[in-house]
Amino acid sequence: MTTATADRRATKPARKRSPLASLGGQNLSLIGALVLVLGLFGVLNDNYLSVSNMQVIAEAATITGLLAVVQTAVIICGGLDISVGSQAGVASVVSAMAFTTAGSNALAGIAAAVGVGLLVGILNGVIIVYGRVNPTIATLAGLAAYKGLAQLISDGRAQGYVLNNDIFVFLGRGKIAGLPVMVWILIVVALAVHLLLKYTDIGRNVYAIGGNDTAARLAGININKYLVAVYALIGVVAAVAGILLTARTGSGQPTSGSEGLELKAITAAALGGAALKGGKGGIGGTLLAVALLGCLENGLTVQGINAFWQNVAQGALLVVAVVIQQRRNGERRIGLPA
Amino acid sequence: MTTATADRRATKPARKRSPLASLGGQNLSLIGALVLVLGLFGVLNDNYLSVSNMQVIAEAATITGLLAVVQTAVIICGGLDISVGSQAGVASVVSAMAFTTAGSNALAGIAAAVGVGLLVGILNGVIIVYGRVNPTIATLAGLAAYKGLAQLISDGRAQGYVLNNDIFVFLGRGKIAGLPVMVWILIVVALAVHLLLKYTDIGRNVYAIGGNDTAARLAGININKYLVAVYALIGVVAAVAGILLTARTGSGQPTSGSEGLELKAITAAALGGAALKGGKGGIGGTLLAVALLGCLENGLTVQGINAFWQNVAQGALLVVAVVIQQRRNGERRIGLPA
Amino acid sequence: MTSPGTESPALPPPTAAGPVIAIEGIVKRFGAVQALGGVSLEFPAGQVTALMGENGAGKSTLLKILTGDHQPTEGHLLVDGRRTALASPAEARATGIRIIPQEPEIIPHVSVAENVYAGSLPRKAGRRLDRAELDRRITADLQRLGFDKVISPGLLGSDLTPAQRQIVEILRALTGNARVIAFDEPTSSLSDTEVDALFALINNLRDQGIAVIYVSHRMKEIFQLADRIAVLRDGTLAGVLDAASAHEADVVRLMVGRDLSTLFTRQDVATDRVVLDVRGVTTDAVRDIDLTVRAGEVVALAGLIGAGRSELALALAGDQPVHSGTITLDGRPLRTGRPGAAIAAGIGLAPEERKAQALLLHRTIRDNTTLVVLERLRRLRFVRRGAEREVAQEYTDRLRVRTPSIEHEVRKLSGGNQQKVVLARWLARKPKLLILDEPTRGIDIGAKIEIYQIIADLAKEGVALLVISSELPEVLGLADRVVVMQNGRITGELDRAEATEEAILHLAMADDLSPTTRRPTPGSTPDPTTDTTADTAPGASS
Amino acid sequence: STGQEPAGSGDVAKVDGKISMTYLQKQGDQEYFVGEAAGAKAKAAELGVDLKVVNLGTDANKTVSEAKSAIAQKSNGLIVVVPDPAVGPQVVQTAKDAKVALLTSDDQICTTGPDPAVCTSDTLVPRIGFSGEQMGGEVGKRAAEEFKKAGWNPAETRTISAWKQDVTVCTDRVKAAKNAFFAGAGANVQNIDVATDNTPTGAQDKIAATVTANAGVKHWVVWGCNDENVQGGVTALENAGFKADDVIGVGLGAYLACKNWNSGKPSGMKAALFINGSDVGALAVQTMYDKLKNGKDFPKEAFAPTKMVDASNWKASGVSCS
Ligand SMILES: Nc1ncnc2c1ncn2[C@@H]1O[C@H](COP(=O)(O)OP(=O)(O)OP(=O)(O)O)[C@@H](O)[C@H]1O
Ligand SMILES: Nc1ncnc2c1ncn2[C@@H]1O[C@H](COP(=O)(O)OP(=O)(O)OP(=O)(O)O)[C@@H](O)[C@H]1O
Ligand SMILES: [Mg+2]
Ligand SMILES: [Mg+2]
Repeated sequence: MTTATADRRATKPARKRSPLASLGGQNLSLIGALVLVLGLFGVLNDNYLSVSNMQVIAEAATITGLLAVVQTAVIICGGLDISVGSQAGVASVVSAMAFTTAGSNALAGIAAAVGVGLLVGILNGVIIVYGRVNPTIATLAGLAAYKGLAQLISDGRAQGYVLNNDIFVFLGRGKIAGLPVMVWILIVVALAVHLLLKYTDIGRNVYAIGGNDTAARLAGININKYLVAVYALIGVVAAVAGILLTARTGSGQPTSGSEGLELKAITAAALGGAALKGGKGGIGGTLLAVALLGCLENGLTVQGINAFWQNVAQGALLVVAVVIQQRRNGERRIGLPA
Repeated sequence: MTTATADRRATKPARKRSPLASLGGQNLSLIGALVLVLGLFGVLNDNYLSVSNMQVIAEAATITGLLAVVQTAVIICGGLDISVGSQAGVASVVSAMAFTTAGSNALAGIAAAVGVGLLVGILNGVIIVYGRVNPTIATLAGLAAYKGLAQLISDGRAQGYVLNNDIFVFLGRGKIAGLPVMVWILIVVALAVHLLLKYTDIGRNVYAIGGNDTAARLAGININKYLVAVYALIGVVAAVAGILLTARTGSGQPTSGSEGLELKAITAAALGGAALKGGKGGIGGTLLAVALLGCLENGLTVQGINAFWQNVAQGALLVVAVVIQQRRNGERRIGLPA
Repeated sequence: MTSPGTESPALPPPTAAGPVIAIEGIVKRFGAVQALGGVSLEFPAGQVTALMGENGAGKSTLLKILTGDHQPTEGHLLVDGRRTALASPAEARATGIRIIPQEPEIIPHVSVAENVYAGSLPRKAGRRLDRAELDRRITADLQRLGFDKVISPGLLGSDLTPAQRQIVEILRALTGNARVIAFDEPTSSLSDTEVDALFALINNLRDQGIAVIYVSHRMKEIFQLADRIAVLRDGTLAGVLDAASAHEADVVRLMVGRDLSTLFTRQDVATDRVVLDVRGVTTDAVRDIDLTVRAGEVVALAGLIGAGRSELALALAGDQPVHSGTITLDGRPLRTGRPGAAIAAGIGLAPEERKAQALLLHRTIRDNTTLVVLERLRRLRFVRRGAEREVAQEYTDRLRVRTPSIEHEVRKLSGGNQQKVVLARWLARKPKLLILDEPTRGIDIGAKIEIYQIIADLAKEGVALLVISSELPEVLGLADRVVVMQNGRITGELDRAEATEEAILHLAMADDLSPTTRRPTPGSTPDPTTDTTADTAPGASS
Repeated sequence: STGQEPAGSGDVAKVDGKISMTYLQKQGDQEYFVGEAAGAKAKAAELGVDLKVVNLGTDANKTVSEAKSAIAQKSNGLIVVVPDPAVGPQVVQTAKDAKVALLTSDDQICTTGPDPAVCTSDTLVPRIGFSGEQMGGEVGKRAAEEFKKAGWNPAETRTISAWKQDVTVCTDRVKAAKNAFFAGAGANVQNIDVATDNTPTGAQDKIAATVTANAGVKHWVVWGCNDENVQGGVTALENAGFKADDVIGVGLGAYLACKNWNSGKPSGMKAALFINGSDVGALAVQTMYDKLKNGKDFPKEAFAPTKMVDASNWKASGVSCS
């Protein structure tokens, strides 16, 4: 008894989505803002849009970018990691010290840093999942504890000197096809995480966990394993960030260069569309946000705006960007926005 | 909302509650931890438990305490304010400058600071509610913008000198009934907010908004008004904190002494049992957490522990406190803890 | 008799039967989706107007417009004959319009009393909360409305069962000066006892001159309660019938545009191969459960609310720790306590609370449908997009989910269509044992038949089916065997021939233990004044 | 590229057109550096030079980014105050590659390694400023003089060294102060290290705790990395009931110390080393200008004057109190 009305009710086949729409409203607003910033500072300053300045911006944004990418992943599954900056500090110190101890062996330094990063990440995950500590509190604690750890290991001073080593120099200053090596690393990591999140079942499960953890559990997803794995990933990527920090500054830095990165990473992820409640967000948006913030900061500096005004301008622009974005969504103005 | 039903299945409803239990498991663990810290350092150092040291602890914790109290309120209604530290900085500078400009008139200084605090708080609320900017992003933006504002107003310098004025000296150093005036101010503010939250319909509506904003809206609660009011309250109390900062240091400090307070305030609120998802928390727990963190920090300093170990110890103890707390709850170990 | 739900202020006296509220030419669009396409309808005082229609026909949307929650794209509202714009639920409330929404909205960490009176809490001078009055009011209201045995005022919102949440919503609607009360599928999670209480209440409201709007997919209820039946179809008004003279078939024809044949088309296809074998299973909520389900067999779990059926289902699906006993699936012992293991072994559970337990509201229909079959759709862990779309499209069509496309976000679907997405997910998985917990909750009559047909088809394919349902006709129509639970235990088993409504109810209330007696009593529950925060309230040790 | 290309000769050509310079400063929101920036800007305006001032905070990584950014902006000369000397070689390399003139102010950096203290003098980058060691030394010396003048019993006295322990230049200053004090005091006074965050309230809380932990002590000598530390310490001691006569605070910077003296009341803040940031800023810009415009070589090191000031002479010495 199939019915005459069946076709009325049946769904239309998935419509073709215009390339623009598939970018997402969030991303469109960010691209708009980016074009605006580039245009504005490009007009104000001849050198702003030069290749060399774009390289400078990209390089400066790399470390934040790496942390923002993994921050996005953990936010999507409903968590948060406030300790990313401190983790990078630990890795920076460890990489330089292991390098020195191993008789200027760069690979030893890198391996040690990544290993420690992995351990720290797993520790975070285990504390959260099995210790039942809220992610915000656990990683707030990590923020202090890992910073202290980095300081203890290094006695609070910059450690070692790596710029006599080819590998570190290559990481810090080398270029491939005109693009700094650091930027390539960001591209590779971001692409890998993007593919993981968007095109594999692992990524889909991550979204499911963040969207509704009860539903995810009942769908047979081993939530605990996923969460620990995501924090472990953060640990490893934060270690990479720490190694790049060492390569850039020439020595292992316990706090300098890594302090405060957590807020930048969270800002970028949130501006890029990741909802702090979990289940929403994407690497594309986050990278756009990183680019926007990087171009803005560079532009303000290039224009010689004083540091105080820069603070005000950054805050104000962040708000304006989101307001415009939300305006376009036409969301109802009631209660707390997501 | 989604979690509410899931919890029911995960945790058995608490049936019988002993009088002790009515204190709340959270608070009991905090009291336990507090007793432990006091006992430990009391044994290690004779002066630790002295009246004068307790006063020192209380005084040192006051400014954080004030911000933690209002942070708790905003967390209960599902928001967050990361800009509290910067707001206090603005108020500190404004109070000192208005004081000086008005010919050493303390009341003018205080009134100006409170007025500016109110405006800033309302601005935050309006941006969030009507600009539809997620509270985390909006106040992250505020963190930068208000810091820049404080620096601009003050040109980045400590402003004025207030310790030749009786009122400021009284605020910074005076005592009433053996207790520092600052601590009295904290007590009064905390008590007022506590009574507001627990014993008025306003407070109950705040819990309703944080617990389920759709339910609150359908019940006819004007959520927008409440949210703006809560942020305004934060602005005012942060201004009080800023004034006390001026009174303590003797001059208006744009950033020094207020930077980083946001994390401390959030840590205290979360440790005290406020759920970042909203709808849960209380001033009692927050104050206990403030006391715990204050006693710990003081104890570590009294024992002459170096700064690096202090960071590690603080992070580790924060985690241990929460782990123990959760152990007692016997929650199922699946997914992200609330 | 005093007015239900409130003591003061009293409800207005019955007015002359004229429309209290009416709508004219209401159009509502959500982006490209048109939910309502120009509906005009009036709701007279002292009458129950039933609103019927398929899933996604626009019933909830219409109610949300009446209560100020949504603004119409076109058209307007008339209250007492005057054009009125209701800008917010608060304004609608003040006008006397109330709704019991389809999905109860509960505030988790506050008491039932505060949940009910949120927004209009009793207070003393200086905005102080009047806790004594609050306690008195909730106790009185629960008693007067006959819900005092089902719900204890001291419970926290987060502790409530679906039925209790529904009751909280009902209580909310009855506070203050109500003139129009709309019920959006209030019985979908209630059992018969509560349904009876509710009907008495609605009849009472009608007698007092309140305009009642009643949305339901249960035909029986409609004819029991309604004075008029308004049928929506595709967002337009298909017709208004007089309930006294109309027949079920008329309504159905208006709803779906055709006649529907018999509801249940079961043939006996049960085999002897035991798929599920449960021996002496005890969990936190159920004790000594012995249960078998054979391939091709449909076993219904019946019982009153709180009997433990859902908890048993969750235990079978690996979500509840099993303390003792064994579960065997297809002859192989099942590793308990792990949903992943249960699914891998071939168990599928479509849980009862779709929003809390099943749906990813912000993800698409496609994502939601394929969540448990991704591992079959991947190559090198990359999900094959085309195959995925095919699967999602197939089940979306098969269940007739009303949506513009499978890339639509699930939260934008109507309640019944969301339920279909949950079912689609588990049908796509093709499990050996499919557990359906209240599968037709909130589903329209056409789709119900569709689902019954699917259940029959699955049985024919040799799937073992365990169906939990609180609708006795459904239990009787579907099941080869009915297993009745009460208080966490199995109290009896009836085969198809033995099963009657009386027999089932008899077993469900076997030792004359009312299901409510084991619910927490007021004295042993948390004090409502202390639970929302971890603080001590002075004098809270009662 | 591997990043290993033979570095440019580092020769800096004279500039004919408009000169543009960038002043990269650590902790640009701190009072001293605010003054330094103001001095530099005033001098740049006077010389008709285009000057940008960039705040690096405490971020070594940002130092590298901003140096590169400045070069991309075609700056002719860089003046840097590094957040951490370890980043020095990177900055040197960057400037050299781009053939841009590099001058440091305040803190020393080395071209070949992270630690200027162990570098030979020919590898040090030319510098304008104060020496941390020298500053600390003067503070310690003055503290010792005040201590002797007060005639306190060493057994009843403690010295407090307050600083943020992970800031290298702070550690250097404090170490020098300690050495100078013990050399000058001629007595064995016990020292207590207090870890602070370099803010007045942070120092006040930590020193208050330290004071209660050492109940028997009658007299206190306080120094630290900056005025904030000493100001916090003096306030804490005052709150703990110590009279101004029982406290010797020697500040470093004088911008907060002056506020005590301005009020005219007796204060534990006995003296402070006045370092005028704006002098350093102006001198650095002038030096860079001479190099770029006239090809005049940088001096190895040029010091701006410092002056120990106290309640009696601070106004005359040009301390401005906001
Ligand atoms: N917020 C929304 N955004 C987009 N579309 C929506 C939204 N709410 C409802 N719709 C659409 O409007 C139509 C009518 O939905 P409505 O919820 O009113 O149906 P209903 O008649 O109550 O169905 P059910 O019986 O399943 O509850 C559906 O097609 C639904 O998808
Ligand atoms: N009011 C209540 N408070 C706390 N727990 C309850 C309450 N009602 C039921 N429960 C618990 O829920 C379990 C049984 O409920 P469950 O929802 O499984 O029953 P059900 O037979 O599926 O009924 P329903 O038709 O409501 O789904 C029992 O463990 C019981 O302790
Ligand atoms: Mg509906
Ligand atoms: Mg059930």
